Amino acid sequence: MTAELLRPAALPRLAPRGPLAAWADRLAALPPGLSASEDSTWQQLGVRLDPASPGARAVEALLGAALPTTPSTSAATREGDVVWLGPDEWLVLAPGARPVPVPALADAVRASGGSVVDVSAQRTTLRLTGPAVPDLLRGGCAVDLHRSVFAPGTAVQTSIAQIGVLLLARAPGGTDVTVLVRSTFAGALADWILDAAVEASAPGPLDDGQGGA
Amino acid sequence: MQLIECPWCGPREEVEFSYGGQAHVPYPADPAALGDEEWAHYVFFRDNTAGVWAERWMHATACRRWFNALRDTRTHAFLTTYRPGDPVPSPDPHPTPTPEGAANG
Amino acid sequence: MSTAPATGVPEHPSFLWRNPDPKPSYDVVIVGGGGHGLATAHYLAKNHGITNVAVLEKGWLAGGNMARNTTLIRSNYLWDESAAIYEHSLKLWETLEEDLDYPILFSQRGVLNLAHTLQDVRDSVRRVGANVLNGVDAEWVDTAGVAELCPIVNTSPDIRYPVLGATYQPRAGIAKHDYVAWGLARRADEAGIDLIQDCEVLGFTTDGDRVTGVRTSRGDIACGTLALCAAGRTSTLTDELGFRVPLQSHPLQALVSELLEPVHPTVVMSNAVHVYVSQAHKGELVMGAGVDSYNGYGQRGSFHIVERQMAAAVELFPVFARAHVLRTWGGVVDVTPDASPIVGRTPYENVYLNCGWGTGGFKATPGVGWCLAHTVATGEPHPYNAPFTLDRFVSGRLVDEHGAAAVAH
Amino acid sequence: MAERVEGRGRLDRSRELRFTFDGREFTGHPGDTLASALLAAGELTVARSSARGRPRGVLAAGAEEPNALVQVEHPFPDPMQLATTLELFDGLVARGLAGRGRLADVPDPARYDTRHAHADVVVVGAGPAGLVAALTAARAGARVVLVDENPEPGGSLLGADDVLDGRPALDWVAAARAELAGHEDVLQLQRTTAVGSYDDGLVLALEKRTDHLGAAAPRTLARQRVWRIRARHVVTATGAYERPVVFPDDDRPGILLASAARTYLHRYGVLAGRDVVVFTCDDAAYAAALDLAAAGAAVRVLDARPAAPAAWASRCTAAGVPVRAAAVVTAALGDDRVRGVRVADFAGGVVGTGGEVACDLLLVSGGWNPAVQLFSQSGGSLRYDGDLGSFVPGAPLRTVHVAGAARGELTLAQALRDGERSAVDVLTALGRPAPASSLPDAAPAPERSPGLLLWRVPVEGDGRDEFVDLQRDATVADVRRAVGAGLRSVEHVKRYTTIGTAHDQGRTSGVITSGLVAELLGRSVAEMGVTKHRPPTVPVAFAALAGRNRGDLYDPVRRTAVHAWHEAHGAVFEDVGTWKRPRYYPRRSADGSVEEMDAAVLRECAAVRTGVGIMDGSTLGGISVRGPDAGVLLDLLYTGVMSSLRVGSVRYGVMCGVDGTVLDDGTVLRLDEEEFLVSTTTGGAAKVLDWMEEWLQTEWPHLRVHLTSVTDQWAVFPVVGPLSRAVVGAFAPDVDVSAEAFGFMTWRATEVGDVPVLLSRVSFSGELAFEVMVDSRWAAAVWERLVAIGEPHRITPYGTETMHVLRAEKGYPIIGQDTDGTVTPQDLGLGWAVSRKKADFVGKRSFARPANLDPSRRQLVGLLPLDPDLRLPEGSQLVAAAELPPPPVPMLGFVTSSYRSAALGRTFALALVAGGRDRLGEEVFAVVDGRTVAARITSSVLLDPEGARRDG
Repeated sequence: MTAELLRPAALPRLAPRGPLAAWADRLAALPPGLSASEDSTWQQLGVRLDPASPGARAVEALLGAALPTTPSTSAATREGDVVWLGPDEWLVLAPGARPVPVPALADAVRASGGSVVDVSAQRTTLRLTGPAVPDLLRGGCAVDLHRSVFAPGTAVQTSIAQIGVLLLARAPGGTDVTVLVRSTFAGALADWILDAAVEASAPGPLDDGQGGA
Repeated sequence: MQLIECPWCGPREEVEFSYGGQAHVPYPADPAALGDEEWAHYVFFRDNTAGVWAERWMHATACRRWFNALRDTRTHAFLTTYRPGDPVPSPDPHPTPTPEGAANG
Repeated sequence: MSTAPATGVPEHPSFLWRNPDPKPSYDVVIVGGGGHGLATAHYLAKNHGITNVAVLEKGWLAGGNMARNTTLIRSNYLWDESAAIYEHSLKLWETLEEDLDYPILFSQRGVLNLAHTLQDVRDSVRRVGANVLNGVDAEWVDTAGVAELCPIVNTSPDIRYPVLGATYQPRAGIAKHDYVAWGLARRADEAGIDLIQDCEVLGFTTDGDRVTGVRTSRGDIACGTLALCAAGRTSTLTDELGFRVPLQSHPLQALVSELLEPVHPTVVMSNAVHVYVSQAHKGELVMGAGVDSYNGYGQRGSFHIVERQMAAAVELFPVFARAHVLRTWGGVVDVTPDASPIVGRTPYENVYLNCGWGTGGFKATPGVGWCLAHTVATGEPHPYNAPFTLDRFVSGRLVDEHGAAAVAH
Repeated sequence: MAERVEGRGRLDRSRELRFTFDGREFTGHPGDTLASALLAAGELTVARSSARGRPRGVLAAGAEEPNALVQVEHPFPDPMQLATTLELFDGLVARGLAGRGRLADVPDPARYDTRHAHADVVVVGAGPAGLVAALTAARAGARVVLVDENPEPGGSLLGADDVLDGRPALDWVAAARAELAGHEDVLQLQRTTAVGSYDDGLVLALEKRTDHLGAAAPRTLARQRVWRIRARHVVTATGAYERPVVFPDDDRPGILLASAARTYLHRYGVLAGRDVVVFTCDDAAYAAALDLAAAGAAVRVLDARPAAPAAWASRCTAAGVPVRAAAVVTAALGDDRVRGVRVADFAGGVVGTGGEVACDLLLVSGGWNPAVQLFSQSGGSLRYDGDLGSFVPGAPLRTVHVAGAARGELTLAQALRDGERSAVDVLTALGRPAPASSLPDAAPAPERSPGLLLWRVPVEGDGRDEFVDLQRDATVADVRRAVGAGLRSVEHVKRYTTIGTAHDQGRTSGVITSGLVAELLGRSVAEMGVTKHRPPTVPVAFAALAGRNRGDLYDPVRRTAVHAWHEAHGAVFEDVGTWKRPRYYPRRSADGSVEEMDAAVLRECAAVRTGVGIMDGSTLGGISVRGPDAGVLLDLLYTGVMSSLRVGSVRYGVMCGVDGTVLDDGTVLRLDEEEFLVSTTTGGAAKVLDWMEEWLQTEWPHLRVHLTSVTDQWAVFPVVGPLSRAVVGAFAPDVDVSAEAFGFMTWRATEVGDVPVLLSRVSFSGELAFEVMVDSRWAAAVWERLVAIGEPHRITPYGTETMHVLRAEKGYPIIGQDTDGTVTPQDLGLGWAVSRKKADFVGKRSFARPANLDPSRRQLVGLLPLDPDLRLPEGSQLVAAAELPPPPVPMLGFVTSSYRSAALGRTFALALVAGGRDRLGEEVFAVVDGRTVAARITSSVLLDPEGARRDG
């Protein structure tokens, strides 16, 4: 007879774990002027839809925000953000605790030939804040972070070193950026940030007039 | 290292793109009707223009859309980029001006 | 007379070639005065006694890929047809210095192709096995073997892609490209062959399925037989002649360091950590990697390719950290869908084609010169170049040297 | 004798820096270079020439220096530094180089990194022209990056005593620097050399951040930094290099360029000689003559031109400096250093008779070569300027501008005006109004009179001691010999003589060589041209270009959600693309011994075949294919029919390239009417998504279907083996996991706790198996629960090596191992997965080509060595006979996969063999270490061919 199986009820509740769990303490010990914290609880929905379709209007009503059509931009929704990813593609972000109702969204887009995919675990988010963030990012990302072109509402898909990322500007000049990165690359990005921070911890010998904050 | 004007995202570093070779070579309507030579010409033969030609690029690290470009392979300079399905623009002698907006469009 | 200009590099002879004006007609006209064109001319004279030949070069002799490659010579290719022609070439390399009576600094110091993944190891054992059965000297060496043959390679198990071993061809090595070119040119010129520079082919005159002559920037030249050896610019010529070839011309970059004391005893190549490097006779490190992805005739490439190559070089050779890049440049290599050349007939009865060598052109120089001379002289491809037909792309009988590079499971 | 003089130079004389050169102790001051400190100590000789071993001294004061190449030994071996640009620091140990540098044999501890920067305009060179250009642009509100190779701005002004607005020019420089520092959008970078100018305004510059601190450099700071400056316009204000004149023994230590001697005096407080002869063809040398005289040297000037320029001649008379026109130096005297010159009349190009003059310093000026490297690199064409005797920028480029001496505007006033003009051009192109002009007043300088074009002093002789490229020891004799050999192109002459191939890339020798060849061939210099300018402008360390892409950051390490568990349980990892995948889990016994791989794999295989195993399959690609035409798209790309797949079912599929070779394979789940979930191989994930997007966007945009990567959304854990049903049943109690209720190749969705889970009956081992799919944020928890539930059944984690064995026992091919880009589905025996009904799919037409129908194609078969204990090395070639004939030996195929099988109790292999399926039962011979080993060809399915184990 097979051995007595453990009753599932007797087992601990299944708890989620972010990809950067093993990096949390090291990221917490970054030098002054640079802090990084992971939040893998965001709901993330990949939406494909013709921006001119009736479905688009329905989605806007549901989200409480106009779908951004200017490339590399995002708009604030009632709960989170909606980010332009392509001419007929957006990423809807909402706090895990106050998610957008997926069935309602799916119905809104179906008639217009659109689609919704739950990709909440495909990427994790890493919020980078502090005066040293622009210099950190400029160490591996070609995006111009000058306040005139990188301010709240800017959402750029690019890469840091060889890691694909989506940057959401939370403050002008890049001192407060939410970085979305593929979950399986998150550790590599964290290692890259920890290595870059070795320099950020020492006072730079030269002033850096790159039009920061 | 060039700036390539993605028709959607605007000018971006060349490393963000992947190359697709000659443009406007449609998949044959009925491959089964082609002789081996015609089929080989679709599979293996492309132009290899030394000058301005139409070619395909994909913005791999951002909008991930395919688009076409007119480029002079002698100088590597882009003349213009255009969306798939759009007609081939006439080769504008004046290459794409250095972009007015910043690098992230 | 003054000793050689730099540290111990042999001196060039005091006479090389005549710079004649083009005659109105020749028995054989070779388009392209690079390594392959000059080798073909040399072997037409040496093996077949054919000397009423002109080599037409649009710029300065051997100024194209022959002046821009990383000078690697090996024959450890996978497929039987490739191994045959590259091994034939290597055997000719082994007697070329005597044949040309010219110091070409041919150095058989061995080539290591590093394996970094389990699939690399399988592909390597397969290639070594095929090489040995094709009579090519090749062996598989483990990580310790690599460290012994080339101590400066980082064989630590902790690097990003540890070295799991390598294929090794002891008879492979390097030679000095411009010495080889000038040696071939001098022999051809001596035999009465006209080397015509600043002579660009602008068009052709044809009669049915024969080409009767070439129109050039220095006048019209009639020809009995025509051989095309224009490498990256072949398509421009075949377009003029009205037939298509499956070539795409890409930039291929290379670079050299400053002169360094000898530190790198052999040639090392790696695909996964993409770079290949040797140290030339004078002491400079000579390095290259893959082609740029896009088509380009600008003889230059994108700098991110060089940067990626530098990261690979320092990863594999930590002692190169403070070597300096002295100069970077690019060539134009014509690549075929199966990364194998086309050497043989064309739709024209008296026109023969040699192209598609991609990154393998320099090492094939004497071998393809010998084969093309045979094909031109006899009208029949030699067994070595017979498989490399234009119509193999129709039948599907490719010689696919590309195929092996795949990531398993 | 060269010596330090009081009251001059921009040194901190209060501090002494000790250094060692060629084994001898010296001292210098902060602000010195190695060259200036050596000169100050009277040391003229810095190296032996590479080929002829002749003593060589400093010729110049900057990057154009051909001789003073040194090897740094401390703080860390650096094979090629220029003494003229190496900032002195305490504790430096260096030695003169005879051509070849020495690399360290220990890793370099320094850090290197990179920075991106963006600007409206990048100005290269903070001399007078560059500073004005930067100021003008900054005042108009433009974003400016100003890079300059020196420790402080000023450029040529640092080496002279010019006056601006009535005050020392360097006061104006300090004010300009302060003003620029006040602009938020201006980045000033000193000790930074622009090494490359590429397309669309990209300038690569190398910043030396801590070299000048020597061993005191903080370890945490990057020693060098590569700046990637993307600017809409580039202004190159890179000045010009003075060139010498060639004459016999022109390589003696104690021969300097006139401007260099002036720089050593004003910038480093060094008077390079007491008895000075100045031999010039150009006005600029007179300033050097007068300054050295004012510093106490006895100076005489020889001007090759018929008449000396009046204004300078009168100044010389007033300063007691004799000037002799129409005179040339026909030889330098002295072996170890210059001790005198032979002088002669020079009229109508003919050298007359002359005498000797003693001197301890000979200054030379043959004219100026504008620094056009960056302009030329950007694709700018060059034009020969007959007055200058050099090449200047030709037709202007739209976004790359040249200002000042780099364009042949040689006087200070011209440089200032030209700097402003270039900035106004940029601002106009940017549509910004230019600020009011506010140039400083340059003190009036004599009008420049035309220079004399003289490449070499036309003396008789074989030219063997007339040096053209000092670093390469290349002479006029070599140039003559090259032309005599038939060479007509300067590119040929460069390779024949090696002139211009050294670190200085022909800065002082390039134009002279073109001049000499032109004279020998009776052609114009314009016609000859110069050899191509290529990046980098100065040598750049490999490690600087590698930046921080080193070690684990060389290529990103990709980890599944369960990576930490695998590490904690001692997994040995394998690199698969950028992934780290557990290969096997060796057991560690109490005595600390670690299980060997073969033993671990046999154990893992046995556990799966007899009990239950669990693997992390999360690295497989996942693509959501959604929309009304999803089935149509899949039918066009897969060889089999996918549109007929029922919701709730799973189907295996193969994808081919247009040429009919296998691209990838995997399973497809139909989630609902308009949604499929496609899985790919680990290596194929990105490739397949790109492949599908390419066809959808460029060939079939009309299809209503969308593709989304979900590779990282889902974790996938195969739970495999006869006891897998018990474990999965307990894990997901709401699902009836019986064979009848949950059939093979179907899936069920459920929830465990409140976590959605998807189970599918997919087997890659032939055993009863369930793939557990869950949101990757719950992956670690689910894995731990499955392991906990499976613990009573001794559930065993297994890695890729065991997975390979299990699938090979069933004859399932692995794309990328059993295929090599030339293999078709039919070759693999997957003809059953190729639809005959479909009109077309990608690759189908290629199946009908002659080569595809050739019966001798290599086909996947099983292979059993006659010695059941011998494992054939993967990759072994297969031949027909035991006796190997001499090469070339025809080969029948090769071993693709080879393992020891617990289930079969023996070794076995898979192989691609010519006409293999028609040879079942035949013997074939594997070549192992040069000898043949017999093996029997079998069907590729060696275990449970009837598939009895699949339903458990």
